[in-house]
Amino acid sequence: MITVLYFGYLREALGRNQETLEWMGDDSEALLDLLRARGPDWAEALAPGKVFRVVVDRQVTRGVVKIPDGAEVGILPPVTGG
Amino acid sequence: MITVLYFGYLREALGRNQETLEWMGDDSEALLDLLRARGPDWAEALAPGKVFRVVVDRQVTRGVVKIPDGAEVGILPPVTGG
Amino acid sequence: MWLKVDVQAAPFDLACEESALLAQAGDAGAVVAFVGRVRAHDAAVPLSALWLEHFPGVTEAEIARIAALAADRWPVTACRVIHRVGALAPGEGIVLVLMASPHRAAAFEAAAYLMDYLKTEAPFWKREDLADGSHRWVEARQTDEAARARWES
Amino acid sequence: MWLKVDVQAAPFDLACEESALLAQAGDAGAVVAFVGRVRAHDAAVPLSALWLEHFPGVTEAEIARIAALAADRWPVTACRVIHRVGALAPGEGIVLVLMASPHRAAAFEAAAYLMDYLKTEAPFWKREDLADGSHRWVEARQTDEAARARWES
Repeated sequence: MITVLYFGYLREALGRNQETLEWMGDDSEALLDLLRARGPDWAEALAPGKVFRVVVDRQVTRGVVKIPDGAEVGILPPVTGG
Repeated sequence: MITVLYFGYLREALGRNQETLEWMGDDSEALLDLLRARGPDWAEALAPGKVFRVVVDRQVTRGVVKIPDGAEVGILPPVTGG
Repeated sequence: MWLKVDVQAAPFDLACEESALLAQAGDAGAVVAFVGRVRAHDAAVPLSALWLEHFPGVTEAEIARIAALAADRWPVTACRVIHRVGALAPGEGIVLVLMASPHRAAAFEAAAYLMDYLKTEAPFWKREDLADGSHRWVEARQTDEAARARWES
Repeated sequence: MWLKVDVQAAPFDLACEESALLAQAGDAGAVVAFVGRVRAHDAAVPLSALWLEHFPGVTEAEIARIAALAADRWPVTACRVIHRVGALAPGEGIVLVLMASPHRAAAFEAAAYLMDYLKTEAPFWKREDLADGSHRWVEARQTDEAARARWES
């Protein structure tokens, strides 16, 4: 099981702040593919240019990230602070 | 007659804040030559690299400036504010 | 470098923060402050409020990382960052950056660098609540990416 | 552009000046403040005081001219400059520049530009009174000339 957190416009577009998922996948690309396969809304909201970063257990890394079972995974749209 | 004002280290080097001079010269180069001719202290204090600007009647202009009779002439060493 | 980072709903006070910074900045000759404010008319429809959310824990760590990168490049003696979240009215301060350095060019550049990275790396998201009752999530701007990229050349 | 310039012996208050600026800055999203302070250990011998003199009338006009040049280059909505003269103790503020703009890059650049020109064009002179009783007039620095020259390329 993993916990997935959604931020910014993703919360509205996907209708949730977070969810718990069965997880037997490998990395952030696999997770995004799984979520995109839920339907056109998901595919559009999580299209490649619309995901800024996937943050696993609050450790910020670049690019594709390994996701172990039990992880907390934040899916971040492009940031707009400051 | 013109009034000459000295600023910064020139006041100390030349021992005065200001003075009144007979004036029949033409421009700021003539004035500086006149003052430099007063002696080695003056020549050194007013050496070409040590005069930032000559300001006539509080109008800032670049380079050589005409000095009419009756003018107030500020002799400015390189500035060090801010 | 002394560093303090806060993400908070409460307003910030520039004068208080500057005093606190100076107490920690050593013999710093230059302090640069940046304050970003909510603009009322960024869009065609007037703004009624700006709403900001962030990723708690990650945000603070990212800002600290960015400040450390700035301190690697410039002789910064003290740095203070406050970023607000929640609902903000037009005119209110969103973000405060204070940077102290012995040299003015370093203070200016380190503050500009921190802002450019904060805007493109720190996990904040803005929603504009408009006077007509609608709202929209602010989209990331290419100009912010370009501003950050200039430090990488 | 709203502009206010003062050359004064009295200290300045950053918070007061920022409030006054914001009241005049319109819908400005970015404010950059620069404060230059007296350093205690710029020289080998500790400083007891810094003493500043200027050319009254000419100074204010030169600063206003420099601010107008900045407003020609960047969309500045409000600018405040205070420069102190007389005797200043270590740690005291010497100069305050506040620059408001719709855009942060413009606010940063206009403030840095104004400082670079002020340091090389405005008729101020600094004397350092040292702890050993001696004093020396500060000499103009080549680095300040270079900082100004970068805006002219």
